Amino acid sequence: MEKSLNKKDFDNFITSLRGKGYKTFAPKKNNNLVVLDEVQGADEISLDHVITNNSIKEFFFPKTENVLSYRMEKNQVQIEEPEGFAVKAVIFGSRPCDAFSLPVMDKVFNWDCSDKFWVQRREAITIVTIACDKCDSYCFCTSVGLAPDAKQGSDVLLTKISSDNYVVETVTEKGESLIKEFESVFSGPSSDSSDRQVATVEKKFEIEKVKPWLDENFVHAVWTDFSLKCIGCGACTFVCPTCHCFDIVDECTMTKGDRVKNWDGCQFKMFTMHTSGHNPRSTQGERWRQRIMHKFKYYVEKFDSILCVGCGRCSRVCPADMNISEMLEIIETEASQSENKE
Amino acid sequence: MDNIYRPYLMNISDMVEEAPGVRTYRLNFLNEDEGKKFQFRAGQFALYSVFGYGECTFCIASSPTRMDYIECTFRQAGRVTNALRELNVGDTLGFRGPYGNVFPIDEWEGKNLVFIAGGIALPPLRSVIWNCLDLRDKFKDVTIIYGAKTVADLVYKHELKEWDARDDVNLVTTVDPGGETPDWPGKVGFVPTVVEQAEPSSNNTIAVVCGPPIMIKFTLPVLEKLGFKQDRVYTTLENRMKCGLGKCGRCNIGCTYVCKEGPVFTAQEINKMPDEF
Amino acid sequence: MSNETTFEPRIVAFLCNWCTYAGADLAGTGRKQYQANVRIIKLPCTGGIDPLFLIKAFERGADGILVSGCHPGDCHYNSGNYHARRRWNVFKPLLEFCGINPDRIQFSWISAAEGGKWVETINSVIDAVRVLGPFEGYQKINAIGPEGPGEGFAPSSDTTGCECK
Amino acid sequence: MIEALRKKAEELLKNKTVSVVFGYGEGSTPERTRPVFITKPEEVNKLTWNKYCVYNLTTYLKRQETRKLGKPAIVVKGCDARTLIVLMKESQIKREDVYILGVSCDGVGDPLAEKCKACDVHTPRIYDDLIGEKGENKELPFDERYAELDEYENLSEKEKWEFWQKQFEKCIKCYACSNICPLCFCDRCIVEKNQPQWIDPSAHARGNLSWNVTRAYHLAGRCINCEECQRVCPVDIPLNLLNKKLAKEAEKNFNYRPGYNIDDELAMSTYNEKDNQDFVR
Repeated sequence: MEKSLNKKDFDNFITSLRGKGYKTFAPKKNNNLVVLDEVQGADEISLDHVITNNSIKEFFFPKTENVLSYRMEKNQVQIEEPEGFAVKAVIFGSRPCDAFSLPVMDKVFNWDCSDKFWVQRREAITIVTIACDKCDSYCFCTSVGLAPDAKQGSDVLLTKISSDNYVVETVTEKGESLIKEFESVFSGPSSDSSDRQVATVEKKFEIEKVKPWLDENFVHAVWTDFSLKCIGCGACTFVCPTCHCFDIVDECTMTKGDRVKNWDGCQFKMFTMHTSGHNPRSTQGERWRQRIMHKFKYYVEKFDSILCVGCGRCSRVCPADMNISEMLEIIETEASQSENKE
Repeated sequence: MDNIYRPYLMNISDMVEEAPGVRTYRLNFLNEDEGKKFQFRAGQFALYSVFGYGECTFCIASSPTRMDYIECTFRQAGRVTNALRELNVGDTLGFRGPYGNVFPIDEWEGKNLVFIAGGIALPPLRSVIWNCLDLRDKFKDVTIIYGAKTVADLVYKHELKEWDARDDVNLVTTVDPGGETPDWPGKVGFVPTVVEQAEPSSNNTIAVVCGPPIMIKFTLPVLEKLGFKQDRVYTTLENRMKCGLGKCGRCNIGCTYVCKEGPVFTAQEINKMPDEF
Repeated sequence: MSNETTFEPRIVAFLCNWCTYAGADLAGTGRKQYQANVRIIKLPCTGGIDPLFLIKAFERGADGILVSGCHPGDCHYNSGNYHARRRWNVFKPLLEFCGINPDRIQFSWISAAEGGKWVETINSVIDAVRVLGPFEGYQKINAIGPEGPGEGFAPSSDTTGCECK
Repeated sequence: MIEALRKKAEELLKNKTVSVVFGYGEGSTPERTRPVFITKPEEVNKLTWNKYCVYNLTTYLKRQETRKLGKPAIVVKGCDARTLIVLMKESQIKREDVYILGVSCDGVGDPLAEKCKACDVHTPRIYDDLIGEKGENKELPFDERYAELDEYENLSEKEKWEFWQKQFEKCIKCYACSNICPLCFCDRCIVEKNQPQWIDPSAHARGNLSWNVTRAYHLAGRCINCEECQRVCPVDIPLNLLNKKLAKEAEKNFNYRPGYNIDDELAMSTYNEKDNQDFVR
């Protein structure tokens, strides 16, 4: 049965969750940022932002995590498995684009063999999404086949129907059992449930045209031209909810150590550099091409999903204002032009 | 659920200094049960770790026909290989693998084999060479063409002697001009040239090439001239890798993940790849 | 036993080879006693001490650091200590700005003839850090590896002391 | 001013004085601009100038991709011009290899960037051409220029530690701060060197403290406080406070402002026998 949740019951929901041992994460103001972070009560939750500055991925694939710990003594090594990384939690108020990134990333983290750090956190965390009631010029979810109220990836979806009331839709069994567990917090169906307040996100390009063009244009001047202003940092990849590349390093003292999995990014020149100094992607143009190709061609061919959810974070944070949807618009234009030539 | 990043612990039971900066370790599983269950095939690679320093990637250099141990040969180059070189017999290292695809040896039965390697690229071929030699009667002629910069840089010197002494192996060794010693019995010249001179027949023959990019670049046209079809020429690639499992996202050449779809490719497959290696 | 009575600070001293190290050596040959809380790292010149060394010392559990070299004008390499002094002039305030107590990172000029000054200085650094207590701020972020024993850094009978005792 | 800028750029490209103009162009929103690289005279209309031109374009002098474009003319504000002076003093560029298009600037950013509040180089102190009115630069008093720091310097030791731990905790090690910095020009950054690994590459509290302190320290006596590191930080760490603190100490102790007087010796590659040593025992 359809339910609704009043804003004044948010606090009750959060407190009840915490009472049952769930950790609760929600968008929270932190100076100039709004970040998904742990909250104790609803008073800490921000609701008037477009999108959080951090993406949801860090709850499943943190910026740094130990995959092993070990002791070393003379020539002996003793390995210890990290424990307690998957904690029962609810992420409340994430955006549909962020939620959708999870099933997309499931594919790579389960490809052939499963990364337990990702998988066990996925099992432990329930996602309660709030559909976007506003957007900004960086948003382009509708261009990559999503919507500001898309359900995929969420366990529960809340959509605003009046200034303080949200209609509640359960998307997965996990979501349903969560709602059941905390049934008392929710109200019955709301009379105004048809009046959903959902943002209108402008469609910026035809995604269907992108891949065919990428198939043909591994070598093209646009890669270098567009990336001239790129400074080669990792901001875009680190804020991206679907960028999953990582590095594995050891950190140690004389007797103990950790093997650590850290975020890494394809825009760094060191990312692919061989020990010999040879670098398969030695220029920024090649690295930028890799980012676009990976998202809109390679991942599609491998996993039948676009590795982009249109959140626009990379464009927002880019130090040099490189805008990914603009890049895709350029590709679309190029594609149309070459069609016309034929 | 298993931790895919957890390595087996291996004991270094033996080591050989192959060439300046190049060393071979023989490894045994510390946990015998793990060793019994472990299987791999020629062409596969693994991640070797020195605890405290990290992991690095190279091929398994021993043959799957000799499963009592695993051998790896590496050249000291970066942080991990430098640390690896500091180890000694009796020390423990980590081993994660096997990963990647294999040389389709079964398909090669009844054919002639030509192995062409340059410098430190013999170790990846050593696994498949011994694999084939251990099943010697399944193949026809076996030719090994191996070159290095100098005589000192030739790896597996004792095995080169062994191969040279065998009647059923045709071994051609060469060193780059200037790298020869007064008593050097082999050829002097770059690998592509030596291949051209050796003129292995392409008739019913499989060629396996491995070496630095520049060597491969000049050897492939020679093989083509000798009449080798692209799908009869195999090579094994190498890229920077961190996971070996198709997740860390750096070893791809275009759409192809070297760690999963490779490292073994035919020349035909390589020619289809974008120019990104 | 309470922590206050058991806390023994761990001090890392970065000494230049030509002056302070020789001074500390002189204190030793003169059989002058000083507290055993210090680990000495000998370097050619204070001019070659990168502030990264000091950060690394804190990362590996130092509670306090002393950097010491030749008096101005006495540098074996003419000007190494002058350059070092410039760096300290900005680096020390930077650490203080980040909330590191100035007593945890100290500097001195001690010549090869000043065995007495070495004893006096190192004792007073150790005493000052003992008063400050363990560097808890850094200890919170230092953890590497599994919990439990590991570091062989704390002063213990088999790793300290001079063999000629 | 925009017209004058475009005209000058067109002229420089036409008479082949330069092969490229590094300037500001329209950004993806009206509140943003972006770097543009004009190589053809007919493209000069892409150049713009407004209060959103916060970037310090001199950073593109270090990038191999933009260096390949040939001799540049570079649009610089007064603050950015100071970077050029430092780069010249540090032998990274030669004066004759760059054509300096100075713009007089009343401050950028909306709200006004912190760096502009205590600016005393509204007119660049070095240029080949000046676009806009030549104003008189009156050096502001020391205290006024570093007033931003007072609030933080007055915190207690514990408060300082906690403040910075909270800030550094956010760091994701994207290295936008060092990549955007025109003066972070090392081919291989210390954090990318791993033999030995001085700075832990992980973005945990330990690695973040080492990284952020080292990044700032490497700019001691060099940073001209263009605030680019702080602007680009995706997690909003007030990095420039660290840089500014170092600049303050360098000026206090060595009477040196980076990139201010072209004849001054670089603070960290020289010394004075009478340097402060109050703190040395």
